[in-house]
Amino acid sequence: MTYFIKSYGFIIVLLPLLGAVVNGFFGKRLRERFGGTASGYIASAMVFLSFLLSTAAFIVVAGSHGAAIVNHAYTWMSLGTLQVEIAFLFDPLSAMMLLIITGIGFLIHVYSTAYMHGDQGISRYFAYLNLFVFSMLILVLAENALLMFVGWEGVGLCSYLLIGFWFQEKQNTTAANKAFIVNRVGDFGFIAGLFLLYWFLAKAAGPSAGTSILSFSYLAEHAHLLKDATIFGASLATVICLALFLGATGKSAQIPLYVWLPDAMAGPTPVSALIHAATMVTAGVYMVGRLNFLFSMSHTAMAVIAVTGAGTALLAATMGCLQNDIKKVLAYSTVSQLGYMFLAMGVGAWSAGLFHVMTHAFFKACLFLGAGSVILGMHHEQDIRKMGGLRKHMPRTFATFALATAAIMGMPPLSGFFSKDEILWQAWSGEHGHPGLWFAGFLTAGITAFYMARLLFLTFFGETRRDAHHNHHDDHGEHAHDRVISESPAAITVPLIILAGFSAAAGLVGVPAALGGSNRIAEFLAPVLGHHGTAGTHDPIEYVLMAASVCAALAGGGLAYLFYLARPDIPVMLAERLGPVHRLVYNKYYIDEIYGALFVTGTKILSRVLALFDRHVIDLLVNVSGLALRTQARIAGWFDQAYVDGAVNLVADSTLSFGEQVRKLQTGRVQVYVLVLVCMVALGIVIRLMTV
Amino acid sequence: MNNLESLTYFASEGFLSVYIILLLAASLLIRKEQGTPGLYYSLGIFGLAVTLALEIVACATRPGSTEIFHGLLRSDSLGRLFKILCLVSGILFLLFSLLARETSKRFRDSMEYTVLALSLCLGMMLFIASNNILMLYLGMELLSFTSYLLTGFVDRDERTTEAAVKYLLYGAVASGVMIYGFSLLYGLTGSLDFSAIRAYLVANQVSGSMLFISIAFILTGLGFKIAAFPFHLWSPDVYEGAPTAFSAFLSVGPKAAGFAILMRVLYQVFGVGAQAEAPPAAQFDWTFTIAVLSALTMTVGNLAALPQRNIKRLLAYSSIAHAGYALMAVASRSAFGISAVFFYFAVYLLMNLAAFLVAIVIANEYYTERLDGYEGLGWKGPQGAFLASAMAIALFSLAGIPPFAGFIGKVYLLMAVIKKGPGLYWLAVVAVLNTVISLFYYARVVKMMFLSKRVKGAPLSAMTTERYVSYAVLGVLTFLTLLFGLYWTPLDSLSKLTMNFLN
Amino acid sequence: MEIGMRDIVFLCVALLTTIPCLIVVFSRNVLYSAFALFFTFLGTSGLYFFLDAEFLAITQVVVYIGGVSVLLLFAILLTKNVDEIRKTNMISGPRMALAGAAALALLGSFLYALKGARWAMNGNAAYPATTIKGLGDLLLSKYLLPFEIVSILLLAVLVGSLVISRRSVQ
Amino acid sequence: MTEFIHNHILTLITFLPLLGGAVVLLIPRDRKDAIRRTALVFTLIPLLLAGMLFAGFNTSSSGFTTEAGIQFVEKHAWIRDFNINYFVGVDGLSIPMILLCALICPLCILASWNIEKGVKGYHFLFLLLETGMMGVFVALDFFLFFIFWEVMLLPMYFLIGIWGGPRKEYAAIKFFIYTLVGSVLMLLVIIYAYLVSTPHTFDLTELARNSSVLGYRAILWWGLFIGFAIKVPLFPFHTWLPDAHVEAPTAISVVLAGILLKMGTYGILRINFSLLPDVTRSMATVMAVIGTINIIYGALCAMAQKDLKKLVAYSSISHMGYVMLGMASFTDEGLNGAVLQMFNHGVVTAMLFLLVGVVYDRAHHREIEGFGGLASVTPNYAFVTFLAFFAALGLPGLNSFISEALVLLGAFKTHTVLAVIAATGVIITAAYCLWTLQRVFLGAVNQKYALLPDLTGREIASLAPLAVLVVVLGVFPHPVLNLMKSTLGSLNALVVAAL
Amino acid sequence: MELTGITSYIIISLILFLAGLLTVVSKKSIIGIFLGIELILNSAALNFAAFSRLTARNLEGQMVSMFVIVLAAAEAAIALALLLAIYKRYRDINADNLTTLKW
Repeated sequence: MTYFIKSYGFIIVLLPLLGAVVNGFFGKRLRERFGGTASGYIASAMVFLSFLLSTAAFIVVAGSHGAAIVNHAYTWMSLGTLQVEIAFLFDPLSAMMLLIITGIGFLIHVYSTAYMHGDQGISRYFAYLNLFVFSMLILVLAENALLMFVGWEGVGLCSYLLIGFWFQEKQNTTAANKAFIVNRVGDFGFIAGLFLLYWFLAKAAGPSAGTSILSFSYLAEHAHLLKDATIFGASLATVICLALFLGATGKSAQIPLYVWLPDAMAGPTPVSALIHAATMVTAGVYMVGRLNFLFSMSHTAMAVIAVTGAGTALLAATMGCLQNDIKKVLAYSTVSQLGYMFLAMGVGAWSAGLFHVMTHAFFKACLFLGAGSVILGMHHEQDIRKMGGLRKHMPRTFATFALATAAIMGMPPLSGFFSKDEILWQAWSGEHGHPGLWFAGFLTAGITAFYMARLLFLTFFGETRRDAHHNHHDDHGEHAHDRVISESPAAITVPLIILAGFSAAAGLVGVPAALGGSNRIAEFLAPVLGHHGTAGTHDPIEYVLMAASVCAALAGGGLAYLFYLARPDIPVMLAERLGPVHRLVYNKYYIDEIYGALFVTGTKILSRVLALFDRHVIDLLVNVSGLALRTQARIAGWFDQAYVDGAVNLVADSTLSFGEQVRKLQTGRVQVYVLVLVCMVALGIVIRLMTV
Repeated sequence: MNNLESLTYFASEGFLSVYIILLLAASLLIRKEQGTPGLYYSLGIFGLAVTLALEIVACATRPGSTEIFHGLLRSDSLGRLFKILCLVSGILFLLFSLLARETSKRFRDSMEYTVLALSLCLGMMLFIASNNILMLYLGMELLSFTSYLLTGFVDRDERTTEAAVKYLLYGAVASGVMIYGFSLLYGLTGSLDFSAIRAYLVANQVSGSMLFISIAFILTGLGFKIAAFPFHLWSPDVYEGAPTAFSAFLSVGPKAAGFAILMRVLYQVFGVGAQAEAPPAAQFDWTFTIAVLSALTMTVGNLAALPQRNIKRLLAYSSIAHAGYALMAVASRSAFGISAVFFYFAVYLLMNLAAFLVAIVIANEYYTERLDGYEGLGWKGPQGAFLASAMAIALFSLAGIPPFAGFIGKVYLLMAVIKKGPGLYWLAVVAVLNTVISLFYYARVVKMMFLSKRVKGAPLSAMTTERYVSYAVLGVLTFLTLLFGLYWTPLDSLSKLTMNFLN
Repeated sequence: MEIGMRDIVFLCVALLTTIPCLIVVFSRNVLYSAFALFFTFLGTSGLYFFLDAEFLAITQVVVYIGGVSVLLLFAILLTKNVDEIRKTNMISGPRMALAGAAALALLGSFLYALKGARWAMNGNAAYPATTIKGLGDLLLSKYLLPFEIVSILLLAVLVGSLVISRRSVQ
Repeated sequence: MTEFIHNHILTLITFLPLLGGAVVLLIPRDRKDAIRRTALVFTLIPLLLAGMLFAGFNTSSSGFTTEAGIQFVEKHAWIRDFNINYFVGVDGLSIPMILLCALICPLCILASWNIEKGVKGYHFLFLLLETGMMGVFVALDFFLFFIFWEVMLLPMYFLIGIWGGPRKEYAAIKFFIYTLVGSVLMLLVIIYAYLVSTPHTFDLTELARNSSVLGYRAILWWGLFIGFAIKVPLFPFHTWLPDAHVEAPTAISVVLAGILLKMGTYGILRINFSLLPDVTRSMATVMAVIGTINIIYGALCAMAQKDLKKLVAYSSISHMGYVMLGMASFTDEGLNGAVLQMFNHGVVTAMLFLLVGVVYDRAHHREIEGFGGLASVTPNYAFVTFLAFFAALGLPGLNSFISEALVLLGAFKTHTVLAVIAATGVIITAAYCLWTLQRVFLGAVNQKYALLPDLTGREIASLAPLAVLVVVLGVFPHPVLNLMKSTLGSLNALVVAAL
Repeated sequence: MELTGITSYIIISLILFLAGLLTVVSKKSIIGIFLGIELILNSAALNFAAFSRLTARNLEGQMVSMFVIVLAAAEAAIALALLLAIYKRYRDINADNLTTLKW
């Protein structure tokens, strides 16, 4: 089995690519011959096959106690000191991520067959989805940083294509552009950090020709050389880590580059589920995890990551409270949860962060798919203020949604509780931890509970606020029957149920020692992430913190119940009282607008100024001189008009006007000619006599 | 060497003089009207051809250089090669006159025209070979007088007579100043023969302001002949006024003769030339003067040509500019400079006469010398395309764009200048910038022919015999311009001959 | 140095040459300047006599005075009716000033150069008493070629001038 | 026969198009298709020969100035007296350019299938242009190099001037003057080098071997550099490019951007680097700064353009900035990245201009705002344009990413700050590419072009090879990289060792 | 320096030469210009004669003077012919209206 993975591991990656190519190029023909669902089945089959192979790989890796298996495909570039291989690394970390991607990916593919049923571009949709899975697999399985970067930008491309899938509307494409460009800003940081690291190692470690410096194994061994290197005065390790972290913030939507994720909701809901909840956004966390030996070299960088994570979590949570679009709420909740993960990374709790990645992938995917099912049921209505009382009409969606909400709120038996508490505990006790960080996390837990509960109550409880004469949106799908709200078909609810199940059970994998569990996930990831945390010591404070976080969750939920079910008038009253604060939070602190003004329009103005500068200043010679010459032409009246516009530049143009003067010398009178002769000869003789 | 022996060296000029006399006598027998059209032209061409043949034979059989007619003339390789150049341009001149409408075969005074042309060629040959002040003056006056007459010969419109008068007045003053300069030189050195003058200058270390004044006056005369700045003001008016065939000839024949004699005077009489033995005091360093003249000539020529609207005036200014370029090689005072000048004039003959021939054909067809006569020529049928591309090749070659011969000529000149050493680098840069300026007006003509949208004027009329001949000549000239652009060794070996005239 | 009879005569002849020459330049009327030219030529031939160049003097008288100046007079009379002659034919303004300045510059520099000039003096050469015989021998021995060539030149000029003037007289 | 082809391959590649031009002249004016087909054949044969050259090229031969480094050498005396030889050869630096040129020219013939005015003249000039371009890349004799450099100028002037857009005369003369100023400076340097070298020689390899004999080194260097910088075009001398591109017909702007721009950087590498390595070394920062300005300035200007062709023109200026930066880094990665970028940019820009030509032939205008929603009207066209634009913005997996990554990698070592600034260029490029794609292809369908025909067979034929190259070279750049590695390695060593 | 020495001859010929130049430049009518030309040639001939007698003491100078005079005559002939042609065309011989050919 290990031999199979070692020599044919790349098949896992190639299968989704095959699906993408088939759907992309032959989609139209497929749809005509076999009907709309064909491309969906092909895509889901491909992902399912690679899911099976992933489980096989997972078993092999688990069996061999975390020994990494590397599958070499071919040498991509070998040049001077640069040696880059196309190779795939199977180790505990990547195996786990593999499972998440292919598993949840497959479920979402099945979900999409129903959700996107009837859309003309369905084959294009599945092609992009498969291409996304392909790029994500490359990112996760890459053996060296440059190949990871290929996957990194590949997922950026697919998110651009999928966000802008319904490209007829302009705002979708603007959102897609925004996503890609903000990611590009992050990628700029990633590349800069990578190249700085490369040259330092190329100089310091002096590798023999042909060794692949950027491969993770090489980096792991030689990271210690960074100890006291400096660049422009600052410590090199910090600069590199911060640059790489900039890349991570771009991809995983942290401050300051998170603005694209809320707008990314313009894409179809399964896309949001897969890309903007489960997999792509966690790429940043995966990268930090993968290069943990590098980040641990620079404490300042770790502190920055922790603070950013905590800050993002808190900020996003507050923004999530007042959102009225069901997907926007979940988007901000994702940003907030990602903040948690980076908080974990910041304090050095690598496995806790990645554990939260896994659990978050399950319940967030479940929430998004649930939201999708709600949107489908409500005939593409996304505003939660127009929903309500759906628990009667859509029982299965309600049940799974409620379970996932509980999980995210951190209710004890569910996965959310275990992974969030592990992070909060490490934030408090870890060697890089700090009570302030814990408090931010604790506060966020409360707010998360509040807005998730608000969402649950507004959507599913109370009476249906959909007023009878609500005019329809123009329907996307063909089920245009009247406004009866019916439960979604099996293809939608079954993945929901499976995901809900996982989001409930996933916690068991990482039960902390404090609660008698053996934290098997930490052991499993240890070979890659190393051991940390106070294993085994039953520090009483851990229990206190656990209790505190559960109370915060319950308080948040109760408050939401009070506000939105028991006394709906309170939020209205509060809104007037704290008018400006309410408006500030509602408009997301106007950060989008600030970015828009500062960067987008700023660059456009700068470019227009530069283009004018180029057209006129550099080419000034033409226009000014053209003008000068035209006036002269009008005066002279016989100059070739066509050529005047053709004057090339001032130098050429001054020669033209100087040509005029020389020509004027030719007055036509022969006496003047002789006079010129005499004068010049006299001048020559006089000068000569003077000089000699 | 006394007169009789030197006759053997004097074969070509001798034959030409006798031929002129015979031609005059023959014309008395044939009455004007019933002579076949173009008879005299063809007789003239035949005469020049025989002279050319004799000259080539002399060139082959008698390499070395000897003084003949008691030192009045000097028969050496430089002289012979430039004579060949002038004779070729003379033949082409008569041929062009036959082809041009204003002096075509029904031209009543074609006999006198031919006689003047032949005596002009004789004048050039003597002018080039002269080794004595008197002989030089005589050759120049024969050359100039016949030019004045030929300029005013065609009674087309007031411009010809005006041009002739201007040419006469300016020429007379210039040659007057020159002969005055020579009189001073005679005073300073006491003899008329260049070799004797040279010996006296070397022996007595003659130098000082009087010598400079005499050289300045002499240069005025020679400068007038090659239309260098500041003696160039006559040439645009004369080129525009004179019959096109003659202005074509003027820009090549007499100018090449002027350069030959300028080099002979500067190198042999005043220059250090190849013999390094002459102590510097005997001559004064005229390199800088000639370099400044060259720079001014080419710049003035190019700048004034920019706004031109008449093709003949444009080519006049361009020929002034090209005189400036050639002067550059003279300023380099090296043997290679001499061969560079010969090479340049050989190439210049080809491209310039090609351009003038096209001007003649267009003048015949559309009766205009203005540039808008060339509007859209490239698109007027196969004839138009051939004419336009021939003109384009000639013009781009004049501009010095590879792969045409003009570029190789310019490379020779630049090589001569740069080989001289850092002193003249500035001149090379000026020349190169002038090339860019010159591209402006050459490209404008090409723009008119090809790029302009409007196709003005009727398409070219049916082919006549003259048209066939002119196309054939044009074809040969353009082909040579292209050939020598790519493979110019034959021309190079010829120009190498000129170098051994010094020793 | 004593003022001999010969010097006085020389002075008169010199004045006879220079004064009319200045009249030619500065006279208002082209006819007056033509006559002044006539006297200048006369003065020059006188100078030739002083230089023992009798043949030259005679040629000067015959060719210049007899031929050229008479020709010029004809030209003036032919091409101008009487009243126009009186009109001034002197230009004024900047062109004249410039010409004057250039002439003065040339004069100054020439005189300066003249001071330092050393002419080629081969004093001992025997200068023949009568120059005509010498000139004749020289003409037919060394300068035979120019003699022949000038004949062709004159012939060509003759032919050319005749054609042009015949056409313009019709 | 194969023996003959083998040792005359370069002469054949260079002069076959000229032969084709002669044949085209013989075909009567009205048989347009016959002319086009002959032109196509006479450009395809050099492509075939280039393939053979590629196969037969021995990639391990290094030594930039030594005889060993140069392959397929043909050296015959041309003008014995001046020691001018017809000396052609190919090495790692010139072979990618030859391949690029041989590939793009047939595509251009395909793209100019609907030229109706003066077809014979057009194809003759085009084939002459191809000979000129090929000659520049194969010539190793300075004089021969200059002759080909200028031969390429004349047809270009006529092609822009006669078949161009509304302000064609202005653009044509501006192109001619700019390039002539540059090449005229180069002529002075050539003659100086010839005269000062003993024995007088124009042979580039010999001049490089004993280049210490050259005096006035800085002046020579700047003379050559300005000449080539005008061609690249580098910042202050670039104003002719937008005009030339906007006015030139599609096929000509493809050739102009695809190949002619590369001659500038090729010249700098071939002559500046080898003849005056020490001056080049000391000018490293200057070149890097100019390169960075080119990148940022070109990208920003591109963003503000309203005309599609001008946008692509400015993007070419930006991409050529990468080449300059790579060359100035004097690292193996940087230099190889630069030459690879020259090749990749040639492919990508050719594709972009062909695509602009496709839309221009249909809509007869090029304003970006004038289109909208073409993706749903012409899906194939949209797919290919997306591929081209994403290659232009350096998406990994496509060819430009590799060269830009290598260039930035190299630049990070020697000019770290400039490299960081240049790297921000990647963001601006992404911005204007996506913004353009959005305005032209996405959004609501512009009713004026609701029934625009999709790509025709001929257009696909001209685009397909480029598209394949873009993807293949992105995934597997080995074949091209391998070609130039050893030659550029020795060139880099030569320059680094010079100071 | 005695009066009839070479210097006085040179000065006289210089005066003639400069007068000739001035006449050429300053006269309105074409004939005035011819007068100037004749003066210049005359001064050159005088110069040659003076040098041949007083300094070079050989007859060659006089030979040149003779030829100069002959050529001056020829020149006058051409001048007259062209003058008549001008007169026929312009009806007057004012030098300033010879400006159709300019720039």
